[in-house]
Order: sequence, then structure tokens, then C-alpha cells
Amino acid sequence: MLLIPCPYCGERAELEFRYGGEAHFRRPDNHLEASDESWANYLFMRKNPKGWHRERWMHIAGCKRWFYVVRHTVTHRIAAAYKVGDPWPDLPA
Amino acid sequence: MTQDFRLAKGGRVDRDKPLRFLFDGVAYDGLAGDTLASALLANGIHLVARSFKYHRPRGIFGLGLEEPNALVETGIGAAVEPNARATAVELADGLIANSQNNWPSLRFDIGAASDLLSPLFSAGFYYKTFMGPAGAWKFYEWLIRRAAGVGRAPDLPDPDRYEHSYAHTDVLVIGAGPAGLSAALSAGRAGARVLLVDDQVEPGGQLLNTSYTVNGRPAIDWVAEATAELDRLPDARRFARTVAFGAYDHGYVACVERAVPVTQGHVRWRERIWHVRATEIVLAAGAIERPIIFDGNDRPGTMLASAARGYANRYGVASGRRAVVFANNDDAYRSALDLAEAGVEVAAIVDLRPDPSGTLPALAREKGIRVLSGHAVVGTRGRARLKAVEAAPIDDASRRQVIECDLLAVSGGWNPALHLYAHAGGKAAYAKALAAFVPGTPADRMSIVGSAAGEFTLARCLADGSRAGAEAARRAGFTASQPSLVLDADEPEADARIGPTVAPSRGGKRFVDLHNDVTEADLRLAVREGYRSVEHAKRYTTWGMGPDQGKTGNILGLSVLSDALGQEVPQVGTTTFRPPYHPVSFGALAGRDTGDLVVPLRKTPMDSWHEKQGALFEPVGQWRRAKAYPKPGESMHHAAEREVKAARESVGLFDASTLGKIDIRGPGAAALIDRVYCNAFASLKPGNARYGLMLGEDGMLKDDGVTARLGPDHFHMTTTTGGAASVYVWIEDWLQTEWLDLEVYLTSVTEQWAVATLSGPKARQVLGPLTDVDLAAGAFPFMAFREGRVAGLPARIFRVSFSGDLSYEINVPARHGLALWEALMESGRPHGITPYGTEALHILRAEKGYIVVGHETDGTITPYDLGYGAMVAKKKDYLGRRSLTRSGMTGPDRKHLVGLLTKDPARVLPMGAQIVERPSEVRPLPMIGHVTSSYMSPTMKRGIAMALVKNGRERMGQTVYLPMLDGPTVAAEIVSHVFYDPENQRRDG
Amino acid sequence: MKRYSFVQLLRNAIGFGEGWQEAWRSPEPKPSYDVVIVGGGGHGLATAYYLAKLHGIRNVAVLEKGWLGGGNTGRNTTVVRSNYLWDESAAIYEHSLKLWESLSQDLNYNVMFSQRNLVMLAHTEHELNEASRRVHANRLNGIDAEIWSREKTLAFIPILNGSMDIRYPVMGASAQPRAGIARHDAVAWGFARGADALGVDIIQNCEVIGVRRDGTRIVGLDTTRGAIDAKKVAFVAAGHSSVLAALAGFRLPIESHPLQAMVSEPIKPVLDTVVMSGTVHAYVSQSDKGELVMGAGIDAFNSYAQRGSLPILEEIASAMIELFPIVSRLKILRSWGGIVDICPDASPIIGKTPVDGLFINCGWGTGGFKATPGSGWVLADTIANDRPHKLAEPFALERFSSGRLIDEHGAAAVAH
Amino acid sequence: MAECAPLDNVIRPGEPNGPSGVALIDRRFIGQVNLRVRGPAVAATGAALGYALPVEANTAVGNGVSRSCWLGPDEWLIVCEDEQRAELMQRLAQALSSHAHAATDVTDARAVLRLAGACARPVLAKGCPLDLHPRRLGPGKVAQSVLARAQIMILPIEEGYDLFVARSFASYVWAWLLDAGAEYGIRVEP
Ligand SMILES: Cc1cc2nc3c(=O)[nH]c(=O)nc-3n(C[C@H](O)[C@H](O)[C@H](O)COP(=O)(O)OP(=O)(O)OC[C@H]3O[C@@H](n4cnc5c(N)ncnc54)[C@H](O)[C@@H]3O)c2cc1C
Ligand SMILES: NC(=O)c1ccc[n+]([C@@H]2O[C@H](COP(=O)([O-])OP(=O)(O)OC[C@H]3O[C@@H](n4cnc5c(N)ncnc54)[C@H](O)[C@@H]3O)[C@@H](O)[C@H]2O)c1
Ligand SMILES: Cc1cc2nc3c(=O)[nH]c(=O)nc-3n(C[C@H](O)[C@H](O)[C@H](O)COP(=O)(O)O)c2cc1C
Ligand SMILES: [Zn+2]
Repeated sequence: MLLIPCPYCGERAELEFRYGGEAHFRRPDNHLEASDESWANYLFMRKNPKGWHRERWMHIAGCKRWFYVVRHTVTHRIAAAYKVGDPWPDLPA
Repeated sequence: MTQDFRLAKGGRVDRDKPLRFLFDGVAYDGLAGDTLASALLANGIHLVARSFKYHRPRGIFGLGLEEPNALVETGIGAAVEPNARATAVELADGLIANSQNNWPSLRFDIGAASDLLSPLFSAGFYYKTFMGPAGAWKFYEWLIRRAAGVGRAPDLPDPDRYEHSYAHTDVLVIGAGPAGLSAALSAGRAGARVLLVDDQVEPGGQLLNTSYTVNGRPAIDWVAEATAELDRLPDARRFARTVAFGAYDHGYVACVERAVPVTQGHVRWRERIWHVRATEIVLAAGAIERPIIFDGNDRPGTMLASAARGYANRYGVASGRRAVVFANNDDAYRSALDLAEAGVEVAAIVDLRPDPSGTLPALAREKGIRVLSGHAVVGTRGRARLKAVEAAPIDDASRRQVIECDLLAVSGGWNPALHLYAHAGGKAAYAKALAAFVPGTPADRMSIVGSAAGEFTLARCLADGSRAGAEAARRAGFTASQPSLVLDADEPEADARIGPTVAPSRGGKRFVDLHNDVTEADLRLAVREGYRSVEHAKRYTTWGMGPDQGKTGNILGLSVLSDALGQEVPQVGTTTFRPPYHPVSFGALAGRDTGDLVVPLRKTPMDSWHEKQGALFEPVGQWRRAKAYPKPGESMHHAAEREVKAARESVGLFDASTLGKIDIRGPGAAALIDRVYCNAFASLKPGNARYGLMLGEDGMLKDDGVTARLGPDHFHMTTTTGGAASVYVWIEDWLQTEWLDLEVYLTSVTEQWAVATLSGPKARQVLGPLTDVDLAAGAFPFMAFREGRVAGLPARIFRVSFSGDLSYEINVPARHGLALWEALMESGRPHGITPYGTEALHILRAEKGYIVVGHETDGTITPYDLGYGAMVAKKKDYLGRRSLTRSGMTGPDRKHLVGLLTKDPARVLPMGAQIVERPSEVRPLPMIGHVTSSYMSPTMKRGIAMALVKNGRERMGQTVYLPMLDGPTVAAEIVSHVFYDPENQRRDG
Repeated sequence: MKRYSFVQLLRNAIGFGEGWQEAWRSPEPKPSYDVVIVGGGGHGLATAYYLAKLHGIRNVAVLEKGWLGGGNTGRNTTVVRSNYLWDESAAIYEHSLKLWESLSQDLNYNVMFSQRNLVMLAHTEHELNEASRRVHANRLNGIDAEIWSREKTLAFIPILNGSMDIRYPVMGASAQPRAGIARHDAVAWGFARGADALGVDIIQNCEVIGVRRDGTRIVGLDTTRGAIDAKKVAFVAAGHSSVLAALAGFRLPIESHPLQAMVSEPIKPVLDTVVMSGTVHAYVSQSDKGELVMGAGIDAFNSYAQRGSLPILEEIASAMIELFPIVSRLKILRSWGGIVDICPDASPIIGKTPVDGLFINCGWGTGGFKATPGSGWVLADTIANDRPHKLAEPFALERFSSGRLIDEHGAAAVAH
Repeated sequence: MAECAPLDNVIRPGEPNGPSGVALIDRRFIGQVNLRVRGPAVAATGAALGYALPVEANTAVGNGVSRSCWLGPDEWLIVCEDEQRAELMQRLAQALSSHAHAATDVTDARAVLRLAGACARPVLAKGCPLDLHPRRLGPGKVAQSVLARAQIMILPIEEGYDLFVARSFASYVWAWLLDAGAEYGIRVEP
């Protein structure tokens, strides 16, 4: 069970959170005119990297905020957690 | 006292507390402080088990959790525990234990016939035979399954309780041997919160089994002092009988504590899992002695040298009268010396090394113990008990000598217990000098000390422990204010050289994995057949896959593979240590999440009323909802039919409190709602409500519900019962991460409001007398919302309808839910008011053709499919809009919601029945849709069904067919899915 | 290849096993192949086997970064069934099930396919309705599915908790008699031995680390054992598919998650069938050695660490006790994890990719072991003929653009 | 008319079943207002309450009338006597009339269970993953978390905790706590 540093409440057990998958992928601009393919990219295609991953979590049993975490998908190490609107911390080497 | 092998003195057992126990029906005596194994040995019993595959006689081999042989069944009836390690079962008065996996008895086991056929049962034999004819495996499998398993499952539910607890600590120390104790103490002295866990009954680790000194006094005294000091620290805790069984992410370690055995009555809890979250972990789990591979190495009477030593020192038990020690290292001499000291005759030390010299061998020789250097044990004699060993020089097997003995103490060196280090992601490195793996790469938040780190002298264990403890405390934010421990141990110096772990073979059976009966030959065969990866060899032979998980056998197998492959051990690689370190019961893992507490049961504010009325309940998610209110003797279906009739003809009352409710407020509220529903909401006037459809970004219907506008910037949204949480999270997601332009506040009020729905032509008459709200159709039309008082209670009333009749949904603060309900029942009495449950609700809504998310939808259905196309906004943007125009979302392949009527009005189609265009016996037969809801309609007085059918709206009037699972195919006509009051006169009146 | 038989076994019993041959060779990679399969799990090996056997394409290599079958093939709970909801799925899984029924004979390797029935419990009326929908569909697809009453279910599985006075009483079940389990490792080994005998090079400890292209066409691979040219390449890498796709320059609709399984200590037989429960969330069978083999849901987050978390194990234990109260005093022996390739619609992706000459087979997620022979069969056909096999057509990557997903979440309620 | 508190149908005042180290008390109705405000409205709220809203995470501040618990960066739960609730709502409405805000009466949405006594901490620790050490969760603090399978808000008291749980989960949490407390001889107090 991960220990997730909520940027608002502090470190809490994973049980308190809901995972939201990859962070920072956006709807295509002018999405209503976007091609089926670019819409599919937005809806379904994911980086799913083996390594550092920017991802979304919601502190559902806490402050109910969505926020971002930089986590390594092999070691599960967490390098950073940041709020919506914060500058993105760099990925560790 | 029948304990013939109990030494006259010594040991930490309580000689004043004799205990009586049964093994295989025979009564024996032991002492408080014994384990089942030590008590059996005290009575001269070695043979306690039959092996898994060949049913070979097996004796007690180890001292603790590493035991591969001595698996027994304890308890009787519901309290049976199969596969208990005799070496880890604390003796209690009246303990009942039985041997396993034998018939008719432990001594005469028919299954041992398989031992004779063992050449046939070489590794992987089953992959090569039992193949024909096709389908015959069923029969072979039936045969094989007769022989499967070791212990028996109890046949009654467990009478015991299991607990879980969280524990937080700055420093967790695993293992209370010299290294762990000194680590805990120095971390504790630095002010850190410390938790020290150890699987044994008392702290001390190897110091309990040995006879070392610390600062010139018996080491065990130091253990007592250190423990006492630790216990005085306010923030230090110590758990005995507690196994750390898994190290997980971010300092999370799972431990299981077993209760002190009681002799009478029941323990309050049997096992407790500790979910430990540690900032720093010190792993001081010690080392496990490794055996040696030699011919006949499984004969009862053969055991680890350290175990024989521990039985003597700790339990005051001689594991035999005359011992041979088979060694490849100096530490074995310590065991030999301690055995001799305890009065066991040590007939010889057979040492694989050509020239054992130095302090310890000298000491042994001094004591008159014969040392056969450059020798190996090349065979054992006896059947169910060792009678003699055969020893020979390693280079000349013909010069065999037979040494009579009843105990063979084996020592092949020590393996650091790195299991938890591996769980935490550490990768071990091979230390050739030790012929063992030691910590390699760093593991998250963990330091490894003492013999777990390959430090085998007591002085180093103590020194490293206290340093590691202080460092862990420092990393957790505490600095030592007190001086660190200064400890001095004196022990005869050991020569670090280790000999081979494999003795020369004379063709006898040589077990690598005692539990699973895997031999050296099996491993060699695996390599020869191309199963060269260590993982293939493991899986092909089942080496290391038994209940002991190879705690003693893994590293032996590696040396065999290394030889067979001609590769160094590091190239051979290792298999993976996985949790649990030691098997953990299902009961412990489940804790108290069983029975009534398995999941929460959520109840509405009116639940007690339903219960008193004898309602039948059904689970909806975690909620329980009244399904129907059968009168005595009435079936659920009849009750529902009666309830439907009442709701159509007079008035019914329904508990809708479980609906999800979200209070939405703020300047951006209207815009938000317009973005999350696919139909238009901006135009909704305060005081009015509208039915909304919510889509996922994939365009599929996600949830639905009525939302009322309470004020310009204030809405009350309802969701389905099951969708409440996910809708809330979904909207917050958009609001918080994408629509930062909107200032809107969501508050979940599902639990704040109790909801009673009055439905039926008399609804107005029932509500009227109770409220100050003007209910006249003109003043309070369909889809309006009013605030007022009902039965004197503050209420929000929605004129919505899920039944198709005149209907009011009355919301009051939850504490008044029951009062509201009772007031409505009272007011409705003259009109024959009838409470109705979810079954009637479903029938009512199906008659009217209303959908239920999860019945008419399954995550693949769009509003167009449901015939809601006209509702979908054309101008605004909303979530999921882009998806609706993808190429696959239109065309004749889409399924449409339709109604189905069978010729026979009495027929009720089964839910889920599939629809075909033409009946046929051909399979596969193309299907064009399925029944989503189907009921006997009391109102229409016939069976009605809703269905999703390919291009269904273009098929009105067509006959389609529904093949039944049993019975002839049924024909049905496609009709509109609105069966009742299509003009909405009843609803809007 | 020397055939395995009882006679052989006898002969070797006398000859101390000296006569047994290597099951497959361990060749050095050749500089070039007609087809290179990346991924030595069951699916990759089956693809190679059928390419050689049915299409005569034998200049084939299977590249495996670790040891054969060390991915999900070696970690799964071995449930084999075909009772899926949608026609497209039912067709491919049933095709596979038919292959299973003669696989041991075909491979001359006993994969211990045990058709011991599979019982999916229903604990609520809603579940009964869903089961009814699926069984009706299965029947019309020619699949042996049945609806069982509560009584029949309890009689068939005596250790099941039969009380009505519990949170999730057993209300009934759907069953598939031809479903069952198989010996997972043997499947990888049997296909490897079969493929090797037909000339396929099986190359272990060979990780693909780069994709070489000529324009839009794939021409070879970079591996930890050097460059290898290939006319056609197939990625059959389950949990690692996204990593390989990234090397080739495209993305997949896949997320990799840990899925755990666990075994109990071996006990005498108590369970003769496979039991699954969506609501109580666990599934279990008892192996021929005697352990209970169990699994449940995935961990929520993306991960490539082949381990899972404790809460999942605790959930499985609690579910198991709900279903089978007698297991409470039995002990869990080992737990482990695999990395499953989760697709948004819980259906696989089979077919062509944006790169010419490059094929893909992935997305089987929590349930692809059962598809091993069928999947290899259709992929081999697809590669050989350069167009999707009919059974594979609906599973093309393109469906994510069109929206024609094949949503099997309902049928796949619990991972298996 | 009878009001029905979340646990009215569950609780039967019980005798202590053992040497009791912990007591369980149903606090029936505690006035609760969920407040969501940002920016200047935070200060305006403080003026209305007579003390500043706590902006530090996981803290609670109050006076004799009400106590405000931090729930999130723009969310508080204001707790008061049930009788004070209407007045509190009114006062908030007045003070915030010119600010966007949401003050929602959620008094009926949650039960408040008091777990009191020397063993309150180990009982709670059986199902709550928070670090309950008084250094972390002592007076002046508040935390939201889970207890077994329910979400809770924990407000530490002198010796023990007030646990706020959703109304429909209350009977589950009640039964869970009684079961968890059995080991310590839990007693039910009026
Ligand atoms: C715990 C668990 C339980 C399951 N239970 C069931 C079940 O009961 N029934 C069922 O039908 N399915 C089940 N599954 C799913 C099933 O195991 C998989 O769908 C199936 O085995 C996938 O087979 P595969 O051959 O595609 O993948 P894998 O067996 O994972 O093979 C892929 C191979 O590709 C290799 N590879 C990856 N990257 C590279 C590279 N760059 N270069 C070279 N090689 C590479 C990997 O090392 C791996 O060996 C379960 C899965 C898990 C984890
Ligand atoms: N000379 C040698 O060859 C040699 C070899 C090994 C050990 N030793 C001696 O043994 C001692 C080793 O001291 P130490 O402190 O490193 O180890 P230790 O063996 O004394 O103590 C380890 C303790 O940890 C417990 N433990 C192990 N795994 C556990 C788990 N998962 N959960 C809970 N408890 C667990 C064990 O039961 C034991 O009580 C020293 O005295 C050393 O000299 C000598
Ligand atoms: C169906 C099945 C049954 C298994 N049975 C056992 C077993 O009886 N004993 C054991 O130690 N491991 C057993 N395992 C687990 C393997 O030892 C191993 O953990 C798993 O294949 C994953 O590999 P890894 O742990 O080496 O990463 C079994 C695995 C599977 C898939
Ligand atoms: Zn938070």
C-alpha cells in the first residue's frame, strides 16, 4: 500500500485515495472538429511508461482534491506531488 | 516423567510446569516453554511426518520457522490447523497433534509404495505421459488427486477471532537477536518511536540457543537487561510471537502476531495482523543454517546442527544419545561442543574440509571428539530412525566406515535471512566466501544488520546493530543524546572458510528440497532437458515451492545447478522471495472483515419501519432497499403486483432516500450543469426541475437523474443510487482540473435528506392535508419544485414521476424521514395507501418505458440508442459530445430501445433472453438484441418487456424470436417501449 | 524430437533418465529471420508454433527478454473458459477452447487441461439477470453454458456457504462444464518444444531495445544480443506492450497494472471445480498438487513491479472465507503479481499497427491465458497472410477511433 | 414528532462486558454546517464566527459556540450544538451575502460517535490507517480518513475521539467499534 503525499493533507495511506491515471493529457483543441483518430488519442491512448509517470490522484477520504504525483512505475518511488496549476516538477533522472 | 531425552539441567523450560499432550493419540509429557518439537524430542520421537511425494519417513529437522519436514495437524474439529510446524507450535496443556499424509499410520504408510516407483516419477514425468486418448486426462487426474495435498482442511467454520491493527513507528526492527535488540535500544535511546518484532516467544534470537557471553556474563543476562530498558522507554513497543511476513511499498510491513496459547477455553483472538508503517526499517532477521547434500540425507534423526544445539541449550533436550556432526564450517564445532557439554556423546565430526584447524577444531579435539577431516557422510542407515552413518574420505568412497549414532547434526554454513529485504526490492549479491547471498543493492528505507547481513560474529552483530539503530533514528529525525552501547562479546574465533555443500554421491537419494521430495538428480535432469533457467528448474521440479519455500533447500539447489550448468552461482541467479515469509492464515488476513462486517450495510432513515413491516430487502451496492412488503402468506411477486396496483389506482409510498444528491452552488453552477448533462439545462427556471442524461467522454450513458434549480446559482442534483460517488468524483474532476473558469461548490447531501415518494392518482389527496404548499396542478405542475412544510417538517418537494402517475418526491432532513413516512401513511390510510418496494418500482417504470441505468444500459449505450435523440442538445458542448459522432456510433448496427410483446399475454420473457431474426438450430446463430427488462404487468395485465434491438426503431411491428434455454422458441412483436399512458395524461394531471 | 510416451518414461526409469533430450535448443540468434516474435509467453510461442506448423514459415525467432513463460503465462491462475458475452469474443475464445481440447495430443506435451467445470456464482438478482443474458447469448453462439439453481450450485460445491442469512447468499450460478484449468508452465514449454522441433529459434535472455525502420516499414530490431533483421515482426509482450510500442513510435490504449494471485499450502482435495464470484470478488480452483489457487482484482495504479499490495490479499482472504468458511485456518503460502495489459474495453488488440510489417497482439489483460492457442492461431494466420484473420478483425486497433469497442467488463466482472 | 437519530434503532444501552477501558457514546445530533468559501470570504466567515477559520491543514479552531474543522483548502465543517445551528446558518448567510459561497446544513447527514477512554486509541487503530500518536493527532487537530470500510472525520477530545460518519454507515461503524472494543471491555454509555 503506497504512502501518498497529498499536497494539502500530507502523507496518507493509499486507501484514502482514488487513482485517476495518466496526468496532463488534454482534449484536442477544437475538439468537436478533431479527427476520430486524434479524439481516440485523447480518449484512450496512454504513455504507460516503465519509469517515471505523472499521474492523477484524488484524496477521496480526505480533502477531496485532485492533484498530481510523479511516481516511478517500477520502484513505486514518489518523487513529487503537486497541485493543479503548480509548475510541473522535473522528472528525476 | 517419561521424557527420557530431557537433560538433567539447563534450558529455559519450566521444570515445575509439566504439560501433557497427545501425538497420534498417544499421551506424552512436556514442559512449559517447550515447542511441540522439543517435547517430542524429549520423548525420543523423531519420526513425525511422511514426505509429500514419496511418503518417506521424516523427522524433526529444524528449530523454528524454517522447518521443512515436521508438519503436523493440531487441534480437533473446527479448531483443526493443518500443516502446523511442530517446531513453532508452543506446547500447551492438552494440545492435540496428529501426523499427516499417511495411511493407515505414520509407521506403516501404504503411500510409501510410491517411493519404490520413484524412478518413474522423476521431475516433470506427468508432462510426458497421461496424454491419450483425448479427454482421458480427466481419469488420470482423478487418480493423481487422490494423492494430492498434505494436511486436511477442517470441515467446520473457524470458531476463532482474528484482529487487525495499524502501527506507526519511526524505526521498525525485525528480529530481537543481538543485532536487533541493540538496534532497537540505540534507536530508542535516541528518542525515536521503536517497534521490535520477533517471531519467538522471548527475545534473544540465537543467544537463546547458544552459550555466548556479553561483557563477560552470560549473553542471556544482557538480553534481559536490554529488554528491560527497552520496555521502560515510553515510545518503544515490543511484539513477541510476531512474524514480519511481508515488506511492501514505502515502509509498509505486515506482521502477524499469534496469541499466547491457552489451555482452557478460548483465546480472545487467535492471530492479529499488524499493518506497520515505518519511516525506517532495520532488518535483523538473522541467518538460517544450511544443510548439506548427501546420500540418505532425509533419514529421521538427521537435523540441522544449530537445531540440535538449540534443543540442548534452550529446551534442555538431547536430540539423541550419540551424535555425528557433519560439517563444512567452523561454527558446527560450536554445536558439537555444546552437544558434548550437554552430555550427548559426539562420536565424530565429519568435516568436508581437508584441513580444519584453528581454535574451534582444536577445542573439539581437546575434548576428545574425533574429527574426520576431508571426509563426508556418504550414507545413512536405519529406516524410520537413524541407526548409523557411513563416512568416507571425499576422494575415496571405498574407505567407508560405519559410525553408529542416533543423531546426525548437519551444518553447511549459514544463509542470511534476506526474504524481507527482497520483498522491499533489494537485490542480493553472492558472497563466495560464505557460499551465501548477502545484501547487495539498497532497499527502500531498510538497513540490514547482524547475521542477516552476513556478519556472523556476536561482537559484530552487537556493534552493527547499535550503529544501525542510531542511524535509522537519525534518518527518521532523531539524534542520540545518550551514549551508544558498548558491548563486548567473547567467543572462540571461527575460521571463515567454508567447504563444499555437496558430498560425494554413491547413487543414493539426495534431497535438495525435503518437503517436496526434490532430489539432486531431479535438478540435474531438468538442466539436461533444457530447463536451464533457475526459474525453469524450480518450476519443472517444484524445488522450493513447498510450505517451507526452500528456506533450507534453495541455496543447495543453486549449487547443484551451478555445477550442472558449469556456471558460477551468481550467473545461475536466484528465484524470487515472495510474501508471506511464513504462511499466514486466511483468517488472519481477513481479520474482522467477515460475517456481518464483511462490507458495510447501509440503511435508510426509514429502514426500521420497513423491517417492522416484514419487508423483503435487496442489496443495491452497499445499501439495502425494501424490495416488497409481502403480507403474511404472500409471495414477493404477489406483493409487488398488489403494490403496483395500489400505486396505479390509488396511492403508493416509496422510500427513495438512497438516491444520490449533490448540492451545487456558485456563480458557475448553471454553466457547470449545462456541461455535464447532454441535454439543455441553461434555460431551466428556478423552481423547476429537469431530467438529465450524463455521458462519459466516450459518449456512453453514465448516469441519469433529475436536477432542480433552487435559485439562480443553486441546484439540487440527483443521481442513481449506485452512481452517487462516481458522479461526484467525476464532476469534481472537471471542476478542479479543467474548468478553473467556474466558481462552483459541490456538497454531497445524499445522507442529509430522507426521501419519500408518493405516487398515484390519490397522491394529492394524501399530501394536501399535510402541507402548506399549493398542490393545484396549475400552481405546482409536473417537473416543478417547491419548498414548504410537510407534516410540520421543513421539506423540499419535487413533482417528478418515475411511475408515470401523479407523484411527489418529498425530501426532509434525515432525522425526520421516519416521521414523514409515518405521517404520510397516516394521511393516506383512508385512500388505501400502500408502501411499495423496488420490485414494484421497476414494474411501474417498465410499464411506462423508463430506463434504469445498468438495466437498459451497460456502458455501450448512447442517448440515441435509447431514443432520447430529441433531448440531446444540438448547440451546446457537453461531456461526451465528440464521441457521439464517431463512425461507429451511427448506422443500422446500433441497438435501439424497443418494447416486446409475446403472443401469449401470460408469458414473461426471461431477463437477458437473446433475440434472433429467425429461429434455427444452427449455431452460432446471429443475435440482434436482448431483453433488458421484463415483467408481468399488473396494469397491462400481460407480460411486457423492454429490449435493445439492432435498428429496433425501424422494426416496429416485426416479429422476432427468442430461443429459450429450455423449451421452445418464443415469438414476440416489436412495439414501442412505452406501454402505459404514452400521452402522459396521468403523469401531468 | 523424441516423442513422449509412457513407454519412454519406463525406458528412462530404468536408464536413470539419461535418455531424455533437451526440450528445446538454445541457439544463438541468426542475423535475419522471416518473422520475429517479440515475447516468449504462451501467445508468442503459440504464434511461432502455428506459423511453422500451419503456414510453413519456419525461419522464425521468438525473442524473450527473460525466461520462457516468465511473464503472465507463468503467473496466472489458469482459468480457461469461453463463456464471453459478445459474439466477437465468444468466437475467438471458443475457437481457443476447442484447440485446448486436443492441445496435449497436438503438442505431445501434457498441459493437463482439466475440464472440471467453472461456476460463476450469482449473489443478487441483478447478477442472475446478467448471467441469464450471457448464458442465452452463449448458447446461441454454440457454447455450453448453463444456469444453475441455488440448490444445484450448493450440491455441486459442498464447501460453499449455503446460508441465506449472510450478506451475499448464493442465489444461483452460471456454469460452463467444458471450462477448467490447465498447467500454465507446461503450455509455454509444450509450445516451445513444438515450435523448436519445427525449426523455430527460441532465444531467451534477449531483450528488444530498439526498432529499426525503413520509412514506414519495420526492417529489424535492436536487442541486447545484437541487431536482428526481420521481414515481419510481431509484438506479443502483454504488460510490456506499451514499452515496445513506444520504441516503434506509437501509443496503445493500454495501461499496465499489477494483478496478484496467491496459493494456499497444499491440502487434501476439497474443491473439484473452478469457482468465481463477481460480487464477493474472488476466484479459486484447487491444483492437482493440492494448493488453492486464487486471485481477485488489480491494483488501481499503473505499475511494472511484479508484485502487488497487501490490501488485495486481505480482500481475497475475506472473500474466500465468505464463500468457503472452512478455509479460515488454512494458510497462504505465496503471493505474487503479474503485469497485466488493461484495455479500455477489456478486450484484446490483435492485428496490424501503424508500422508496416509490424503486428501486435496484446490487451488480454486479466484473462488471456485461456486464449493462448486461439490467439497464436489467428495471429499466425494474420502474419502469414498479411491481413487480419476473420476472428481477429473486430479486435483491430482501429476500433478505438471508430468507437466500436467490445466491452467485456460485464462478463469479466472479476479478473481471471 | 419523533426524531430519529442514525443509531436509534441499533443502540441498546449496554452493561460493560469486561474491565472497561473504552466507552462508546452516541452523540445523536451535533449541528454541522459544511462551508465552502475562498478568498476574502474566508475572512468574512471569521468575522461572523468570532475567530479566524483555520487555514492550516488538519487543524480545528473554535470558541464556546462553534468549532471549525479544516476539511480542504476551501472547505470546513463547522460544528456546534444542534440548537445553535439555525442561528449559525443565519449568521453565515448574512456575513457571506456578498460572497460566492456554499454553507450547507449537513447536521442530519452524519452521526457522531464518541470513543472515549484509555483504550480509545488502540480500538481506533484497528481500522484507521492514520498515525494516531498524540503528537500527530491530538487536541487542536482534526483528520479525515477511513475506519475499516467507512469514511470518517476524527476530532480528538481529551481522552478519545469524536468520529463523524455518514448516517447510513453509522450502524456499521457502531457494530464495528463494539466488536473491535470487545477486547478492551467496551461499554456503551448514554
Ligand atoms: C495473476 C494473474 C492471474 C491471471 N489469471 C488468468 C486466468 O485465470 N485465466 C486467463 O485466461 N488469464 C489469466 N491471466 C492473464 C494471462 O496470464 C495473460 O493474459 C496471458 O498469459 C498473456 O500471455 P502472453 O503470452 O501474451 O504474455 P506473457 O506471458 O506476459 O509474455 C510476454 C513476454 O514478453 C516478454 N517481453 C516483454 N518485453 C520484451 C522485450 N522488450 N523483448 C523481449 N521480450 C519481451 C516478457 O518477458 C514476457 O515473457 C492472469 C494474469 C495474471 C497476472
Ligand atoms: N558463527 C556463525 O557461523 C554464525 C552464523 C549465524 C549466526 N551466528 C550467531 O547468531 C547471532 C546472530 O544474531 P542476529 O541478531 O543477527 O540474529 P538472530 O538469529 O540471533 O536473531 C534473529 C531473530 O529474528 C527472528 N526473526 C527472523 N525472521 C523474522 C521475521 N520475519 N519476523 C520476526 N522475527 C524474525 C528470529 O526468530 C530470531 O529471533 C549472533 O550471535 C551470531 O554470532 C553465528
Ligand atoms: C497456478 C500456479 C500455481 C502455483 N503454485 C505454487 C506452489 O504450489 N508453490 C509455490 O511456491 N509457488 C507456486 N506458484 C507461484 C510461483 O512460485 C511464482 O511465484 C509465480 O510463478 C510468479 O513468479 P515469481 O514469484 O518468480 O515472480 C504458483 C503459480 C501459479 C501460476
Ligand atoms: Zn488531502
